[in-house]
Amino acid sequence: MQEGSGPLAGVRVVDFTWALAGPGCTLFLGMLGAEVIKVETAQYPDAMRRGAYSVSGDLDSSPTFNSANLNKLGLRLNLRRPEGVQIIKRLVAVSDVVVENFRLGVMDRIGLGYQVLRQVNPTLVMASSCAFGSTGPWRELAGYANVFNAMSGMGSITGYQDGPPTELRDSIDMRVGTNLTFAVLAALYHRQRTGVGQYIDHAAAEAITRHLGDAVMDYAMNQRVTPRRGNRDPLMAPHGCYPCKENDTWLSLAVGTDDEWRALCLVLGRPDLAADPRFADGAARWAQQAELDSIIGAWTCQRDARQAMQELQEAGVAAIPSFSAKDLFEDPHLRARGVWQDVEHPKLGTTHVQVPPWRLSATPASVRRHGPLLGGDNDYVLCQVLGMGAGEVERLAGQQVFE
Amino acid sequence: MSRMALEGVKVIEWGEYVSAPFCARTLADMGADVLKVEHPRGDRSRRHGPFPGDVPHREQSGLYLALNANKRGITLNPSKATGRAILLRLLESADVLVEDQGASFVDGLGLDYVSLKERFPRLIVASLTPYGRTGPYRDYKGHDLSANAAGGISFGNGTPQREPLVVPAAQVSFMAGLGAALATVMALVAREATGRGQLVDVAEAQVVGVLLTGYHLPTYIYKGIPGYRAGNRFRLGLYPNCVLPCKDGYVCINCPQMEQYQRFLALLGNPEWTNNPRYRDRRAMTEQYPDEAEGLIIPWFMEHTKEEIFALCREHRIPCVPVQTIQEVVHDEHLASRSYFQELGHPDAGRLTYPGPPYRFSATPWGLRLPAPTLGQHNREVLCDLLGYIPDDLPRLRAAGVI
Amino acid sequence: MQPLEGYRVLDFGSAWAGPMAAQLLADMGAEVIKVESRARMDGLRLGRPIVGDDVAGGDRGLWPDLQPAFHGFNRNKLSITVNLKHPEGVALIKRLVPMADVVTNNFAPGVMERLGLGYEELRAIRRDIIVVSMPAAGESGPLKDIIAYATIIHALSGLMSMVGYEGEPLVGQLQAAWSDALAAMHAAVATATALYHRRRTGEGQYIEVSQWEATTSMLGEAIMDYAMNGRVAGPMGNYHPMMAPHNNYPCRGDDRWVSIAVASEEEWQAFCRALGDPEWARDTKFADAFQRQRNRAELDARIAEWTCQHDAHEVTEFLQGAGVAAMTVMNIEDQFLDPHFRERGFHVEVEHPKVGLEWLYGQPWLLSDTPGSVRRHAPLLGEHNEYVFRQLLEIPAEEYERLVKEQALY
Amino acid sequence: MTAMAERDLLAGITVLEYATMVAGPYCGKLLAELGARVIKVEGPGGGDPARRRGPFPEDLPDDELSGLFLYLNTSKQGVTLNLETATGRDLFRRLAASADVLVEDATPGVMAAIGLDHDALCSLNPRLVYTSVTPFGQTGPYSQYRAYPMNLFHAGGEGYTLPGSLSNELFPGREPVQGGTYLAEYDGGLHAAIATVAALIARNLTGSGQHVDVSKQEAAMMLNLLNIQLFANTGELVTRRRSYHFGGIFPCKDGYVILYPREDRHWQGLTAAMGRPELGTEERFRTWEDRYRHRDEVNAVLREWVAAHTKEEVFQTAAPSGCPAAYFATTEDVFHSPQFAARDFFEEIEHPSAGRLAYPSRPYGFSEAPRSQQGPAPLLGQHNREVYCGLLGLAPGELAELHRAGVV
Repeated sequence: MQEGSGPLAGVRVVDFTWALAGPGCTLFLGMLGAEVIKVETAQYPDAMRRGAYSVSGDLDSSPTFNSANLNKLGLRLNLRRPEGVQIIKRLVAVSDVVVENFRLGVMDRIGLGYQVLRQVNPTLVMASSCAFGSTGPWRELAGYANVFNAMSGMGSITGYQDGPPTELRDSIDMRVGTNLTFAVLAALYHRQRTGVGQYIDHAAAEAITRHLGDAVMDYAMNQRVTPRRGNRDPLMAPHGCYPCKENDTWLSLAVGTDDEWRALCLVLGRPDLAADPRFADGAARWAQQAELDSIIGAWTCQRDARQAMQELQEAGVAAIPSFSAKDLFEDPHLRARGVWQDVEHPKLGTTHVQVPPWRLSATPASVRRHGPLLGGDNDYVLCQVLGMGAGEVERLAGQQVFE
Repeated sequence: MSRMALEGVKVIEWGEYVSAPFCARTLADMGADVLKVEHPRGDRSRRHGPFPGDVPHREQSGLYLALNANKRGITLNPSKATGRAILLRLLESADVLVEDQGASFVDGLGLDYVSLKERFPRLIVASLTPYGRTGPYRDYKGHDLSANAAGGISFGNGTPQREPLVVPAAQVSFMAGLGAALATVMALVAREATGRGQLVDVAEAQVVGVLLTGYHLPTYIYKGIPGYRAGNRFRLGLYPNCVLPCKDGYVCINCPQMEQYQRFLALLGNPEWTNNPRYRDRRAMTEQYPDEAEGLIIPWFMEHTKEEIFALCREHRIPCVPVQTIQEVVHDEHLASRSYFQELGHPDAGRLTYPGPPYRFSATPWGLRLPAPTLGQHNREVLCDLLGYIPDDLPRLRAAGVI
Repeated sequence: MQPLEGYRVLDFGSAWAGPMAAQLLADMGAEVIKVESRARMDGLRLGRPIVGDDVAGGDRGLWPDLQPAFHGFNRNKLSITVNLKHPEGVALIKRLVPMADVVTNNFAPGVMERLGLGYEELRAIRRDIIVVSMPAAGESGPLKDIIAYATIIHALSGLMSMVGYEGEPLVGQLQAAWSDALAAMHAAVATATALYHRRRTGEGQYIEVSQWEATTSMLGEAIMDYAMNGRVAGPMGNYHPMMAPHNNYPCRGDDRWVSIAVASEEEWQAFCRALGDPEWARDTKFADAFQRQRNRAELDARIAEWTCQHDAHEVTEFLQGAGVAAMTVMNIEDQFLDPHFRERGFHVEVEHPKVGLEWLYGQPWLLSDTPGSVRRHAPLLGEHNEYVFRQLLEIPAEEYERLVKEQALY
Repeated sequence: MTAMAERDLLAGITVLEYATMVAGPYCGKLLAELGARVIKVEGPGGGDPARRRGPFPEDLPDDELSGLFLYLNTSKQGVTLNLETATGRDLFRRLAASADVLVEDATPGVMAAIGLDHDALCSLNPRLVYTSVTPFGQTGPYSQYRAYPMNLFHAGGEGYTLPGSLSNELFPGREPVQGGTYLAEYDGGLHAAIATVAALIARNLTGSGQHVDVSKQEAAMMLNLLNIQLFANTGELVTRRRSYHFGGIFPCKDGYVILYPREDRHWQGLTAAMGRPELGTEERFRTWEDRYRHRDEVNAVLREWVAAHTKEEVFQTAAPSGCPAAYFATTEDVFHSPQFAARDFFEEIEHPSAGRLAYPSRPYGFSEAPRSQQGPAPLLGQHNREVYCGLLGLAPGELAELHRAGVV
């Protein structure tokens, strides 16, 4: 198997995660060079392999599953069978990290809780993430992105001023996975120095609330509920998202200083605005936002979003289109930074994936392989990693241990 | 408590460092309601020190605390449109504006007297600049050092052939501030009769140059002597009129009258050299061979301490006193008997000793009432309670650099 | 119209502090009557007769009307001669008091009281009178009777302890009567404030200005440093904690100097450019304000090498043009001939009956609507006895002659 | 190092943070929370502009009371330093020489121009992990572009898909919106922290530090990898018109809830909890496809039931049934959440000026590293003496000189 060259080269992760919150974490660990072995069973394959995500209904041909599980190896194992549980214990004995995001107690019920695995591998780092953490009145509740988003407070502060709250979806799961990644890395660093393992109890909703900590401080200080503001800012103006020439294309534009305001007036060809005391400083502009929004909107709707961005940025004004996935896939800046990488997939052929978002100069992160086929790496794991003979594998297969 | 002399007089101080703040402080000490307008970055004297324990702290600079007691303070940047509008609203209820922002800068903002006159006919504007608002040096840059130079003061201070010295501790700026306060009160008295405000153009160099070199002007006009340095001797005096070292420091002797000089010689035991005619002409001794003359009496001084010399000279009514250090001044018995020094608490700097009253009024007492304002301390009181801004505006005004 | 028009001041001051205080009021329009006497002449009338040679030697000048310094501090005033030692002298003064708004003096403590002209007596005559006394060390305390000249007050106040070059023996002396001018200004601002108060409340009062305390009250920075850190301020030359370079530099010619102060990084860059970007200026020793401060001795030496090749005025114009605060260290002649100061009336020309055309110092501050001015030359001794006693007090001619003959008016 | 602190995961690490606003400082906060010593360097002109963003107690702006600053800079030491001065740059080099990590967010090229880029500092301190976090990374045509938090959020591709569902029905065709207050900045800071710890792990193996270039845009794009790579690999473009077929956001008596009975077991659990078990197995709603075909009726049932209940009632009834159900908590609900309280998620910290306030603390517990009490955010320049005199050995008098010269 291709040896990772990243910071976690030589680290082996036993991955019980499903959907996106958990897999996001092991995706990053894999990108950092760890060898991630994703454990699945045929009865309960990862949800991303099925449903709307799969192209042809085949469990191994979901591009979305591939994106979220790059670099990972596939171990198909029936955990209802004691032999399956036994194999996991032998695997954990030669691994460093276990990550899971089932509902509370599932791992214990199948005999693979931390207290058990700790006996097998005393320096193990085990990370458990569920909706609200392993303690507290809501510990039993199922975790989904829309639950984390709503209960964390993020949904209530996103959306139009005069509209309902907003559901952020996949990105919320990925934020939970990213938070978990940081915790695992911190534990691994500590283990490197002290040899001490950890059990990490991660709460998804709390992780999202951390990303609106400033809004919560307003309540702590002033008992004031942060309202939805659309694209507006409490202090800066103009500050919004303006329609451009093509249908459903938009330009986000924000002015923070008087110099930027004067630069904007220059680009708009409106020296009169630059001299008008009604707009001469931030506080004055804020009071005139409605008028400013119409003036700017009138200018942007005659221009292509990308061309407007260039013109404004060259003058020193912060303006970026609201990029769609299409815009990003074709974006010259991202192409120049080599963000897109082609990965061959046995069933999907050439897939386009994003390279890791952090560029480490000495020990780079990498995408080395497509996502796993269901059970695609059983031989490698059982024979090379666990040293099982062909006969033993045959015998276990007969007992549906690998169903 | 009886009324203070300038009670009800509203002063806006738009000043930094020494001269303008000392002018406003002088008016505040006599009861004027002074509001100090500071640029959001704070008065530069906040950075000057001295600081308790030499640990710099924006609210604990000794120079700032001394210059700005008895004032309320807000932050405001009149070069921003909204800042200028707020200043104009504050001027509506003001009797006096004290400013030292520089002629061209103030004119550029339309905040000079000529621009304000129509709207505020009763407003008195005390404008302090290094060289004055008229004349070729109008827009020349200047500091305390420059006012000492143009004022003709430095030329006379220090040792012949060595570089001329400033009067220490920014005293020229302090005196200019005092002069501006005097001129401002004159304008207030005039306004009681005329009903009109006016411009008070105070040039720091002119205040000291006029009041301190008036005595030297005739020496130049009639003797053609443009001035010279005389080290430790007071140039126009008769011997002995100088500062001499003694056992534990320095003393200052000045015996213009013959009887005083004879009593001094008697104290020295009428030494042999008094018979020498060369040492009979006191003016020649000062102007032609001062070092030789001083050499005659230095030995006596070196045998005595400051204390001994002072006691002997008081007893024999000889004008000779110790050169008191600041420490001796702060602990001086005479000043203590008049309870000259006063203490005042400050939220950050704690309880400190401040210089006391320069004059004592029998009916309208001088008072050390308020500690210097912390940066923007009265922003809410002035902007919200007085001018009607809602609290929600304040963060915007702050972010826009207006307050 | 002048600010103090209509107010009358009785000025018992002598030498510098007292007379200057009343003169500052006179410049602003007050009618100031200087009360003098041949029995006890104002020292400034007797100072060195700078105008003519001092035939008598010592300081017993014979020409009381020729001293230009006296002319400076007593212009705009009227002069009466009243011998306060004469039994009728004080009575004459008391007859003047109802017409006087202000009485000023800088006698030693108790002198006015002994003359029967203490505040209580004056208030009995005129309820809302304002009396200003300027005792050198104040009216109370163990040193209230100290004989004091400007230098003595400089020494006691703490100001003198800071005059000198960094780390060298104390120089101490300031070539100007600093504390006299300060006391005069404090007395003037206090008087004007008291007049402002009286106009609104009808309440007069007594004001005591201790010259010593007036001087110490401006040393806030040094006092705070002692209060905070027990540190005793000493002489620091032209050092400024927040600016470097900041000093007076030698120029071409005898005893010619220019002051240069750089307050920001931009000004330092402008200064270097103005000097033609010399190699030494790019040394890390001068790379920012902290380094320049640390290496200020060497920095000053480098700058002096440049300034001494140029004339002081030249440097001033050149550096100001580059946006750097430079200014010639002016002597009296520089000031006298300077176009800027001429335009601002730094000195004024006055016709004096005995001396002819003479130059006096002008107004220290310019008021646009009710400016101060020099309206009259300094009075000859007793010049206005007629006007004050004959016209104001309406003393009949023969009684006036008697008073003169009996040296009550002497 | 106290025994407790020794067990902190990042004990012994010294981090120099020269960054402002959210991303860089959030990275510093994450490291400080786990025991790293973080020295925050603030420039002239009033330090970190976050001090002026607020929120402020009673809206009274004060550079020491900004909620954003207080939250992002807990447990840090604060010093002031002016890198426009040569002496300031020297002091910065001396700090970097003894640091394990530098987190900086200057526009690419700025640090190089003053001799403080990675090459310069790593020759001084080869073990230094030099993390740069900028809107668009160190290279590429947009590297010099300006981006405030809203611009950045829209640059990451998620803005284009929001708000969607109920908002899109109410306001079709309206503009895309940004997420939260500084969402993409927090994301950037979190990714910077990941990369930094990863580099520290690598250093334990290789012995040397390295340069970490984090593009906040690419971090945001990684969080939206499914939508972005869905288009890249299938051409299907997710937009704001995406909405639930059935279930979604419904107004209730006192706010909004979200119900999403995707799986059959969810639907059966929910309808049973609603007291209408018959709907669970009814022909129209039995399978996902049935519910999709009769989605209007499904939504009508749910809308009617939700409208008759408070958000607490809906949550307490629906969530235990296993069906994805939640209410849109306001910051008030979050602050008073019984669940967060049970886990001591809000930690009280005493600040010299702001007093005692509750702060959202770390969302993960470590079995072998119990949570240590966090410290307050620093006052501007509060630790100048401790760091410059203590750590670098300057004399106290020198500190006052540096202050007057505008260096600190």
